[in-house]
Amino acid sequence: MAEQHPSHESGGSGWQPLARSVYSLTILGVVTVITAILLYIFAGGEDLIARLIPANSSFAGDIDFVILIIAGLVGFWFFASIFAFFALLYQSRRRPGHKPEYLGKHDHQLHTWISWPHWLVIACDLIIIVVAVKVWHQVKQVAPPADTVVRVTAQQWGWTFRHPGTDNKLDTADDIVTIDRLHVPVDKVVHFELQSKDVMHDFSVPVFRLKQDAVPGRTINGWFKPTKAGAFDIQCAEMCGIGHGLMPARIFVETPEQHAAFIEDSARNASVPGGQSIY
Amino acid sequence: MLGAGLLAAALAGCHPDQQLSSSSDRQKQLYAYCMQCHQVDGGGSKLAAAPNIGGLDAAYVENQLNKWREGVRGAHPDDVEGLRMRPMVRTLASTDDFKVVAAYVASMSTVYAPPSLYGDQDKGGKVYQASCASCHGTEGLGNQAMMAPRLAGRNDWYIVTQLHKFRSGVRGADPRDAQGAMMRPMAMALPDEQTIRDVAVYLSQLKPKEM
Amino acid sequence: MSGQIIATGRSAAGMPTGKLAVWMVIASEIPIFGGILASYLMHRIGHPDWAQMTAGLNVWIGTFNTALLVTSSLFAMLAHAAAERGNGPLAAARLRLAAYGGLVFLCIKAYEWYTKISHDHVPQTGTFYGYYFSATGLHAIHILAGVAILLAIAAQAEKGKHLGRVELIGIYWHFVDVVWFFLFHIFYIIR
Amino acid sequence: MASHSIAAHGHSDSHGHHDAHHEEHWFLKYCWSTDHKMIAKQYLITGLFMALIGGFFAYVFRWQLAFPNQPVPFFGVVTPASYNMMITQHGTIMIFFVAMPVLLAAFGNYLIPLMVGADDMVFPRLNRASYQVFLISSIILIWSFFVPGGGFGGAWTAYPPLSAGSQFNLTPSGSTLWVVAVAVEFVAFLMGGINFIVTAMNARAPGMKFEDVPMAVWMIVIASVMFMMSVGPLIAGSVMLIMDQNFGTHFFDPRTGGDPVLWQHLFWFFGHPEVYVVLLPALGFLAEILPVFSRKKLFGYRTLLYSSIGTACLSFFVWAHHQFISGIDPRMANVFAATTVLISIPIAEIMFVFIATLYRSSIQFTVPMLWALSFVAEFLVGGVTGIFLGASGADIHFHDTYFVLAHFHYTFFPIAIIGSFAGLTYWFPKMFGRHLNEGLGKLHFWITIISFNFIWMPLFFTGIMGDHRRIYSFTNFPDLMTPDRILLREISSVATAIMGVAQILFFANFFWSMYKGRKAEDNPYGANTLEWRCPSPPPHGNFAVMPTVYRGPYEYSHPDRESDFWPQDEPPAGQGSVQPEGAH
Amino acid sequence: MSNEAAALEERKYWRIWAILVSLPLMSLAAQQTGLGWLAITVSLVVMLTSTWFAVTTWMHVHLEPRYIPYLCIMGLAGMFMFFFMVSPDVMNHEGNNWKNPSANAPAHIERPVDPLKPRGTGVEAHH
Repeated sequence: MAEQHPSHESGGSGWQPLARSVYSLTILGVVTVITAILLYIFAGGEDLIARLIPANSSFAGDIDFVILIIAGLVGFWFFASIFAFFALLYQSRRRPGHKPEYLGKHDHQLHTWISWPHWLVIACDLIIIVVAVKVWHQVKQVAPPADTVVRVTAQQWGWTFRHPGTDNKLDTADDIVTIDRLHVPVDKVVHFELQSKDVMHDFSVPVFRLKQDAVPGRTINGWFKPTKAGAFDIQCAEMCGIGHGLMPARIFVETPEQHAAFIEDSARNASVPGGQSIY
Repeated sequence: MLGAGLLAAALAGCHPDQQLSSSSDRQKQLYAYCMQCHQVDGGGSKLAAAPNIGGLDAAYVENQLNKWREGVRGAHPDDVEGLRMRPMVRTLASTDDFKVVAAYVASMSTVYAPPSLYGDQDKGGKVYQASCASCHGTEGLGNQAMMAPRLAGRNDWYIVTQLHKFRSGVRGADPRDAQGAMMRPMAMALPDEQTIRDVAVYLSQLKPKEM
Repeated sequence: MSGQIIATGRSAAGMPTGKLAVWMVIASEIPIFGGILASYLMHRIGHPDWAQMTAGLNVWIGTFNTALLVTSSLFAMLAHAAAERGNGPLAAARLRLAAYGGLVFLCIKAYEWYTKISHDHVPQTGTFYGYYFSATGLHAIHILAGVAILLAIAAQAEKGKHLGRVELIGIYWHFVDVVWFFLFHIFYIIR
Repeated sequence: MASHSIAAHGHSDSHGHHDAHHEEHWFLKYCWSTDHKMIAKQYLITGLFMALIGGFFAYVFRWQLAFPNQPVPFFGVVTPASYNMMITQHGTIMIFFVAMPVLLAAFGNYLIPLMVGADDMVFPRLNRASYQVFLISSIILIWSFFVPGGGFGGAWTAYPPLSAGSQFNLTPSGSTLWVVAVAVEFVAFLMGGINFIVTAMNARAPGMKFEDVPMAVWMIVIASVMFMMSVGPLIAGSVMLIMDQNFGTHFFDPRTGGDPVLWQHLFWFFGHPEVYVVLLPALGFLAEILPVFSRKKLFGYRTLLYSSIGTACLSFFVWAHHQFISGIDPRMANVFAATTVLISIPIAEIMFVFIATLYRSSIQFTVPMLWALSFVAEFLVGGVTGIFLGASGADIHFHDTYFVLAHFHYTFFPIAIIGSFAGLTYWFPKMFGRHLNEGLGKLHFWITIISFNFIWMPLFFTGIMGDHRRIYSFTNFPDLMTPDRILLREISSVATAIMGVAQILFFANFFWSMYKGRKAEDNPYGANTLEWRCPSPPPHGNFAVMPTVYRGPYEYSHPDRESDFWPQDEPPAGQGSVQPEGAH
Repeated sequence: MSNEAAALEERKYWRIWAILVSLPLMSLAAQQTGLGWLAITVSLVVMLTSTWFAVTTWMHVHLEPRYIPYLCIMGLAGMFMFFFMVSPDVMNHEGNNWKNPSANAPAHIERPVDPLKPRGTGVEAHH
């Protein structure tokens, strides 16, 4: 494109039109792409993430939404910069008859290049902060009233789950203690008390978008509400020693009938912690 | 010079050929998973709460590994050491690997450790011959038929913790654990803490004659 | 060879190179002591029950140590004044006095530690003592280094060499002094 | 060490035209020298050697992840313990023993005196001491791999109680040696950093105003100040951790009133500024390389300077975004999310400045320029993915997944590897007096960049699909053994091996050119900054005549001149050269 | 400089010394009164004033270029920020959805008993 402009002219005057051409083209292309993405997101596009990993808890969709909003906004800036970058690489490659520009005193004219993207970045940042904090608040800071409570105790290198028995209260005689197997009813709000016996662990259920470190000496409360029945992985997500990669557990999200069956047949042989192999 | 040392270390553990020819290589390769805690010579490490396993008979080792795999042992919330062993068993892919490792462990000689507890060996010896020797043998060499392990030379702290676990049902309470069901009443028969320590210290220093 | 380095002689930032370096050292020491003191204060405010242990510290010894350090700093200051007049031997004598002040401080500190340890008030038996010993120990290490440098510079000043360095070690010595003000008040006075 | 005799050869011909300097014993010349250029080469060679170790570890555990429980070629079977040890030491080595020494120490040592027109660091002996302390620390680290129990395996963040209790980490001496090595290394870089700051502030050539200082020097100085301001708490913290490990104190032991979360704060209060400590020097190299090869004045010197300082300050307020779900109070997370997302503003401005510098320039795609341009492109990916992790809501899912790893490798690879390669290929003629081979360099560049993207682009997706980091083998997680995940992991691991092999090209090029490369003239690129105004390689004392500075460093293709560059120390027309200070 | 000027200067240093010695005595006295709030307020005031005196009159910070005090103040400010941003987690023992009962563990920790001694002894070992 630079050929249209006599290469000897220097200063801000001659190259503003070129600036407009490069940037308007870039912005135009990118805006269309991004608006397409945003439209898709707002049209129930949680699928984008859910296609990679199922979203099986009540707040999984919200977290996916945050991710996608951020993807749209930073994607805009990413593509804009990358397009501008490669456009400039092409437009100003070294070739005969092309002399580089000297801009000594004209910087102030060009600072619009820096300043208005800079205000747009601030605007995007504010949107991101608001959305992220909103979801964070509803996932980590407040919790809907509990239908049932479980106590999750991590230790090197296994998980102990204390389910409330038939009375749906913890620390009573009919509690059900299992190793590496967590049974919860579907579509119920489950509160958990997270503890650790020795070092830091992390209770993470990727399909729930749930993650919380277990800090020894502390009791950390959290909640989740599974929306699909099935068996899913529980991973430890905080380095906890040589067994860190080998402490898998399974969470069994059960229909009410299955859950009732689980409760009563573990009530039958209560003495067994039921630490069968997890497969 | 550092480079040379590191290269040497890298080449030391180097197996260019994927499938290992001789079974002793296979044994060493699989035992590498146990070495972090049970040490190269099977001497164990009190720090890791890992007992000395060198010289245990193969059948017993394989049996225990299978119990861990099926959650018969080391699946109790209060079994801290057992829960640390539980994932380590998962590093062995199959039950055939259990056989290989068990054979290697059995081929090692027992590493004796000095007493780590205060215990009266003579008292301990009397109690042992009276109430344990019937299964574990007067020499403490164990009894293959009853899956009674060799106790001579086991770490005293390990024996103490295991006896406590048997007594409290942390170990051996699982209905699928036949040997545990036999062992638990025996462990409960021991009167008090000091007696347990006496027996443990006696066994940890017991050297069978035919050795 | 560093003697003929032209760079060392320059002062484009408006102050002698050595002095600038000393100030940089001080600026990098502030976060070290600040970090350990901030960590201690968090625990102390969160644990009112530590009062019984802070009461165990001998505030009289602490006050005496403070006065001692101040005096030793004064001599460093006087040494600087003497060095400015170009009076090397006097500066050296005063620097040595300052160094002896630091040594006596260390002896008293050692006695204090001895009494603590003999009562089994050791880091293993309480987080408070952990903080007490590590903070005062960190400070004692700085005193020790300061004493060594003081004596070395005194030896040079004796021969009238490097009189400028008298001021530099003075600045460092005052800084150690100021750190002790904070340690003294936070550990001994505020119970 | 062997490495130093290697470093020396390219240097040896400098003694030809340097009369006042007689031939010393090789030890004095290569291991005991106070010459800032030799010390820089020592740092460089040590850093490259450590990079080899770290890279070998990376290859081994990537292979284990893709093909679990099989013996890794050239290593053998990977046990959980050795896996943890390798990921931990990979992180430690690559950040503390590669990025810091190469970017900050080596180039800081080499460039600052040359660029500000001084003949050496202001404290040459302190400089030598700082390298030797660093060497000791790296020897301690390597030694810790071979002690009984093996090297420390508690992740490079070393969260207690795992790192504090040897009954938990099972590496009684390895963990202590790790902390000692890192702490000693901090002391070394404090000494070096103070030296950098004082040199750059005080030893500037006459006439060099603040706005005439090349950006590389600015960035290294800002980085050193940040390091100085942030490392203190961690030095105190590592003393506390060493006491916890060996003397039975309870600073971080929850069972006796200590608090493990305190260590996280002490660590990350340093750990996050540390990212920018290594980032800024690399940005400085870009600010040198881009104008030279686009023959264009740097766009907005002040903008770049102020946004870097803004980044530096802001980076002190964001550390807890590493701990969003690590047990800190959720209310605090909101504060840190806001500050974290805001840091994108100065970084975005820096990127705009670099991109705008290319506008209507005349770009010459030499190897250093290729590295510099690839830095911009790759770092953009790393930057924008960082927003996901800074936004607390999204971080609930991403924390400690491979998404995080991919993100910070997309930042740290440009910083530590691309930045080092850019600086190395750019200043190689000055350092060793010979040119690198362009063809080999371009081949190496393309293989490295393409394989790098093949390593980490797939791991963004495995991260979103729930692969967590530091997992020794995914075989125990049924959900994670789906074919697509396995395929992505294998792509990444194979690319890792390819990239490792490609580095042979670089080392061959490096050492071959050191002896046999084309001789380099004093100013091969037509650059303005002062280091190109002395012979290559520079002799002891650098400048035959100490320079005087008349203008800024980026006066390229000035309309009033026929030559397209205007050296900083060239007197303006009509005015003769003033009598240089201290000519010897 | 002339001798009397020097003597004057040294007398000034002695005066500052007197102040700096008396200030800690004040905080000592305040503490001996046994009033907690008094001790805290007085000692805070004394801490800052004595620091101010030492830094200005002995370290002559006001004679240095301005960036020196700024640098030190930046370091201090950083530490204050560290304190105020970390104390919600470490100083408090409970917060939003978490509590830290272990923080109230006994302040004085008993030494472990030596296992090689007969049981029951060893606790008396260090009394």
